[in-house]
Amino acid sequence: MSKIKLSADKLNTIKEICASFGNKSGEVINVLHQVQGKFGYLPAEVQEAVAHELQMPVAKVYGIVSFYSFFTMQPKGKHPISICLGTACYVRGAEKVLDEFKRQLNIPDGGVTPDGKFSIDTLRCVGACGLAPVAMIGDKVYGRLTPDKVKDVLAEYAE
Amino acid sequence: MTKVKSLAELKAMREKLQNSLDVREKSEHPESLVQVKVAMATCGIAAGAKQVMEHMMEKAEALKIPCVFTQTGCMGYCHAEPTIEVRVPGRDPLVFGHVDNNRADEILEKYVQNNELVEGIIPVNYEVIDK
Amino acid sequence: MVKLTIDNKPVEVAEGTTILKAARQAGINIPTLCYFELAGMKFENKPGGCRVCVVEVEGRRNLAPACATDVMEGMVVHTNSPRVINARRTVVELILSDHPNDCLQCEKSGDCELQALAVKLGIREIPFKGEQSTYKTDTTLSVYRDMNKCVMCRRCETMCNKIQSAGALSGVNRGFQAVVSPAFEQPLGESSCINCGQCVQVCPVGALTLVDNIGDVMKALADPKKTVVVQTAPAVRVALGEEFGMEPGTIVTGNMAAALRRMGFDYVFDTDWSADLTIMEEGTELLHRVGKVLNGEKAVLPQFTSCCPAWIAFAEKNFPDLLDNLSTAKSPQQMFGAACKNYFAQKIGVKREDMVVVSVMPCLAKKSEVARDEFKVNGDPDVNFSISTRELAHMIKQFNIDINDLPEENFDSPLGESTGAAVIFGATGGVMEAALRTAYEVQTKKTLPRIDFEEVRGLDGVKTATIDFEGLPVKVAVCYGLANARAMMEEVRGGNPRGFHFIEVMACPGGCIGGAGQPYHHGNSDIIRKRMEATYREDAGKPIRKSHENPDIIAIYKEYYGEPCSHLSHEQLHTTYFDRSKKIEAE
Amino acid sequence: MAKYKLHVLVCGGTGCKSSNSLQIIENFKSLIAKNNLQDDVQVIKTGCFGFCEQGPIVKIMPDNTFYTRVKPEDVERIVNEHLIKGRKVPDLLYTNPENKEHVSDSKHMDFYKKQIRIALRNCGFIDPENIDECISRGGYEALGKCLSEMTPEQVIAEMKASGLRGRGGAGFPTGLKWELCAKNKADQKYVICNADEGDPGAFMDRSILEGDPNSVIEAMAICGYAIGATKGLIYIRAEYPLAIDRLKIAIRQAREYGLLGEDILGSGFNFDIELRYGAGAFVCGEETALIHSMEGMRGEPTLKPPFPAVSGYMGKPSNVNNVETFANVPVIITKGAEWFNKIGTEKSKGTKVFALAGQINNVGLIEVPMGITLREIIYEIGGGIKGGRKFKAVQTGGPSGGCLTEKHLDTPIDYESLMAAGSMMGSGGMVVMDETSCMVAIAKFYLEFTCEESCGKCTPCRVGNKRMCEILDKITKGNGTMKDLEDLRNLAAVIKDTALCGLGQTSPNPVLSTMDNFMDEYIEHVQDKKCRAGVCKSLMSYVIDKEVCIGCGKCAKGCPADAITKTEYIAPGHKLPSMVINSEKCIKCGACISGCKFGAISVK
Repeated sequence: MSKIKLSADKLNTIKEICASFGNKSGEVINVLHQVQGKFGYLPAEVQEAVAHELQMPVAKVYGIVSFYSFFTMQPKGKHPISICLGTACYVRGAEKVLDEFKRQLNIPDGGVTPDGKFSIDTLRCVGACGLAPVAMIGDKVYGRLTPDKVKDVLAEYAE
Repeated sequence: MTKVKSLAELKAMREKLQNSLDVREKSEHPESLVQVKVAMATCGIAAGAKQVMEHMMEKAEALKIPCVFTQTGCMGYCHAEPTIEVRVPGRDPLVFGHVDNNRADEILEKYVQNNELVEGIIPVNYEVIDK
Repeated sequence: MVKLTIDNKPVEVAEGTTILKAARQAGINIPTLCYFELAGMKFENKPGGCRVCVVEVEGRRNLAPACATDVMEGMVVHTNSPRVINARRTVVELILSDHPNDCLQCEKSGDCELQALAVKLGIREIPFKGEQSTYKTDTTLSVYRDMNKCVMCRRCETMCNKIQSAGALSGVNRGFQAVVSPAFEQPLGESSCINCGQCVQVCPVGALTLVDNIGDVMKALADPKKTVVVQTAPAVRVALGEEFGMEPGTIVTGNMAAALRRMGFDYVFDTDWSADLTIMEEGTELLHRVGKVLNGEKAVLPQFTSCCPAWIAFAEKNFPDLLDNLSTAKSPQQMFGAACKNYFAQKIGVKREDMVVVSVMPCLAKKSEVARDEFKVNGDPDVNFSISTRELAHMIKQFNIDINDLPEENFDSPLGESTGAAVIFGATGGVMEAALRTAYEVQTKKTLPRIDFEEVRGLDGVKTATIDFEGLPVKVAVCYGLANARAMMEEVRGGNPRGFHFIEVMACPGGCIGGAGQPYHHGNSDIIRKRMEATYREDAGKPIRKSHENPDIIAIYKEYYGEPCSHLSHEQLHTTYFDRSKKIEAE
Repeated sequence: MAKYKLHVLVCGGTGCKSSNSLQIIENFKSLIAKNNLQDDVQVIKTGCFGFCEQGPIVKIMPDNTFYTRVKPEDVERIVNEHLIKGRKVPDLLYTNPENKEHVSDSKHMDFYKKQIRIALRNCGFIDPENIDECISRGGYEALGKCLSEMTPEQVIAEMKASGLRGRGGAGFPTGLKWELCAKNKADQKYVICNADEGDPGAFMDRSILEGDPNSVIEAMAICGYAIGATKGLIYIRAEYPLAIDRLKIAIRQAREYGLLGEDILGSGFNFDIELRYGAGAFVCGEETALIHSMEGMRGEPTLKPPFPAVSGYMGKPSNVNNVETFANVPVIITKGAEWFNKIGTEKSKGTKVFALAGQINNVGLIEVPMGITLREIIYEIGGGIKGGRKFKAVQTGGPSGGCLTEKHLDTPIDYESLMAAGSMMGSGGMVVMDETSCMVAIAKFYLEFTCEESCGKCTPCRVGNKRMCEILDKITKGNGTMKDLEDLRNLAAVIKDTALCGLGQTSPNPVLSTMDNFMDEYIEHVQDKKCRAGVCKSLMSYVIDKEVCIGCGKCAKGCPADAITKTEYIAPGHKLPSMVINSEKCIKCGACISGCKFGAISVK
């Protein structure tokens, strides 16, 4: 018997979410959306628990998690930064903005700062092309960014 | 909310609701409607322009004249307030001065509906308002 | 019927036929890679992913995958136009551009479908240089994975999920990083893998191969202090010949025994002997359980067979609540090991630790079974090494032996004599039939009116029958493919509504003859069918066809074990099972 | 009911919302209340106006005043001047970029002049969170007409006659698609709305759902009636929270009115809609992949046939259309196929919504009749190239499309002409590029996208696109050979010919079209090791003109790579020695150029 440990809280949350979808394996993507919404990410033991509740192979759950870019197994920073690299942003210099974020925070794309405050990701088009180039920090959208604005934007999150 | 049970009910509901969007619907194609611009600067309001505008809106509706009412700033005829500009499709715009409820009715019934002259026309000294 | 033209040949085929099959009927062999079918056995892998089988269809904008495109009336197909050949070559070049060029050392060399394609297309260089996958290799006791060789045909994934319902493998990641893997890309050994090895059997390349134990066996053979004993499983003898160019279904029992002797094994025994022993133990156990129920006592029914280690692992991982339904009888391989290292070692005066027992199996799961702690005494395993039919063939070739030239020889005594009942263990339904032959006669004390139980034979995935034991209707079921077994277990969990008494489960398609350690069948189910026919032919030719009539079996009970399910046999020939399921626990 | 004289429409679309439009609404409401105007003025939060470049947008009706880039603090002036005194606030009005004049009436804005709004008819006009506003615009009457006056066959016939084609990509005739699905008998069928808009740079579907969700719901119900389905599913990107919210509201309100649910409008027809969420996979725009994703699997496409019309969601006949396609349906039913038919070209009827983006003045969402030319779109609606620079190319169709050039500017746009020009309609992304864009880098950009989004199922897409991308990378780094260009072409042709799904089959288009139209740039990269646009970093070097440099050292301080040092040379007239860039250390970030006030640094 191999045991997978999970906090009682988390396990209950997962059970509730799965149950709200009738524990149907066809609902796994909806379940994962909600579970990630609660925990911020989908570590292995959480996927194990989801697989167990929905009675499906955990390999299949992981197959799904690793397929869709929305799902992540890495916890993000407290203020997750997403830089849009959609075409509209790209041709208006989004790469330079991304580089500046990386330089300021000294982390790569996909990385988290050591203090867990920021993380950087790229995404494809948030649909705010009029404001290109665009970055999101948490739910807040920053438009018409230039590299020299990056420092000020980050300063908003100083504690 | 109560359920809509047939197409007829839906249409009736639309009739009822349409008023609320009237203003927007009409401004989509103002050139095909009678456009009434009411000068609503301080002097106009003081002279009762607001009340006249409301009266005129009701009257137009009663006469079933498709009108679009807009308010505008001072037209420069402070001596003749309240003043309104009326533009009927296919005719040159006219500006009327000293418009009260009676004259408003007259403008709609005589000038707009039957193209009869109405008193109070102020000679136009500009091309288009609000350019 | 649909009429079409393929490479200017008029062809007429049934509606719903694919271009690939239509072309085959016309004698045109369109190359494939990901496509895989075991005709008549409900296994088809048709993702249309590799794009090797593309053909030109007149009037169509792009090329069509022949494996998955149905024929249409009046279709004009070209399988060898310059456009098709260029596309096919480029696709193979692309696959090779992310594939290690280590054919010389690859276990699959000579049996590799990608290699064969490259040869056929005359690939001399790979124009595309670029990033190559760098996955860590990984191994269980049975299966070796080198995903750098994976071509994403998904056959293993289909096998693991659809046929075996083991759910160990899934396509993971996407794009260039897409690969088939266990969850979290963890080692296969930590997954729900049950080591059936069918992924290896269907892998077209060297991404999934067996764990090679030839070296261990060679070392034992070279050690003068060791007495090396070999046992060969029933299904090996009907398949080994294929590795030496013989027709599928050729029986090479005698040549094989001769080869093993030439290679230096001290005793050449037969797992068929212990298969007869298994029937005695397992059949007796069944009769005990049924007897108890008939007496109004409690007993767990139905009883499931326990010969197949992949099935046992599957039950332990997925149905911990139903482990009491499994027969406690060890598998024939392990019964042999126990009898050999206890009874036989004692008999010839060899110390247990100086004896090396090697098994030759059609199976890769057996490699994991020999390592189970229950099958060890003070750390010394009853069976030291298990090699597959393919490894045996490699060894024979290394020894420079051509089994075609060898005389037919007999197995050694006393663990070499067997009956027809043991021979048929190799085919799905065989264990059931063997058990019925004995159980009927033991229970009814009468001779069977007919010895062939046709109702449990054949390549259907699930077979059921009711056998009349002189007024006692015995309900049996036979299945292969663990997805079928899963359905059976769920039915039993739900109260066994059909009232089965005895259920045979084998993991591999067609039973052990389709085992993962057998020569690669490359999707040709006729090969499995021919092995099955050979199995029943061998049975029919045997002078004794019921396990309880095997004189050596009768002798060992008289001399050593006393009677079936005696105290000593329980100690040596029975085992216990463990809950190996995954549990999610709250902290 | 209050009879409002003035309607203040504030854009609540994603773009404007992210620049604080909700605060603008709040400010309007409180100031209107403060001035006791609540019976005269109504504030409406609408969907997207399309003119996102100039957001946040505030439009005042009935006089069609169009305020742009409004900040929350501007609201007070608008209320005091415009709402109270009737005077427009000139500096907030849209300014014509050419003659710098303020345009007070949106009817006179070039951006809107050539547009015909069918799919976007309610966007930026109504409050999407209030179904009454939709109904008062005739919403759900098309559904009512179908249910009470038309047979399903007639609905399909009308759709076929309209000539409407799928707006999501390849342009399959919608009526025919419905007919194929209607023909298949089954106990359950599904209407699926593809709202998994994934083209980078296209956001029309999001805007429609945010601005007019009811039209899509109505159209799905019409489709359900036509094909015999009682269930609708909307597969929507999880990254579109606002659209999801508005859809949920609209579905709830429609149910309350009985416009969804059982016995709709007393016709006995049942239809309801559920949402399914995408999770970030571009390939899920492909209908089979989308269906697998909805079933809870990896979004890998499967071979067609079987088409979804035969075996779709849960193996049942399913009809998949995208948002914009559905948004056209109610209008066609209300106004008739003949009306719709008159708009557009011979083979492409109606309008198309494009997301205009890139180096163009008027970035935004436009709806234009099929057959309009690129020139009209770019120069008239789009207001020309930003900063007066020279037009170089326009990319249409996203990662599946191609780059068109000067010579294509006067081609009337429809499905066929774009295809013939080596591009495609796609979902309607239109990215305009000027001479600062490198076409090799653009091809690489799209290939990188495809590589990231490839599902990995078929060889040509999984490995082929990766190899193409690697070759392009080599070329942009100055290591390309003429043989690479040959390999690139062959590879592109084979991928087009052999890939499993639409994503793979069209993925070489950006490469092929740039090779067709800008071969000279490719050759320049390969032979002269030069990138004329100054984009490919490896092909550039930064140099300081020692005669111009005054030696202030600002560049050296700002250099992240410590690549700039002092020389010993003092130029005539200067006091300090000039600076020099060590090209070995230089990472070509451009920080020094933007920091130098004297124009001493340039890229060569």
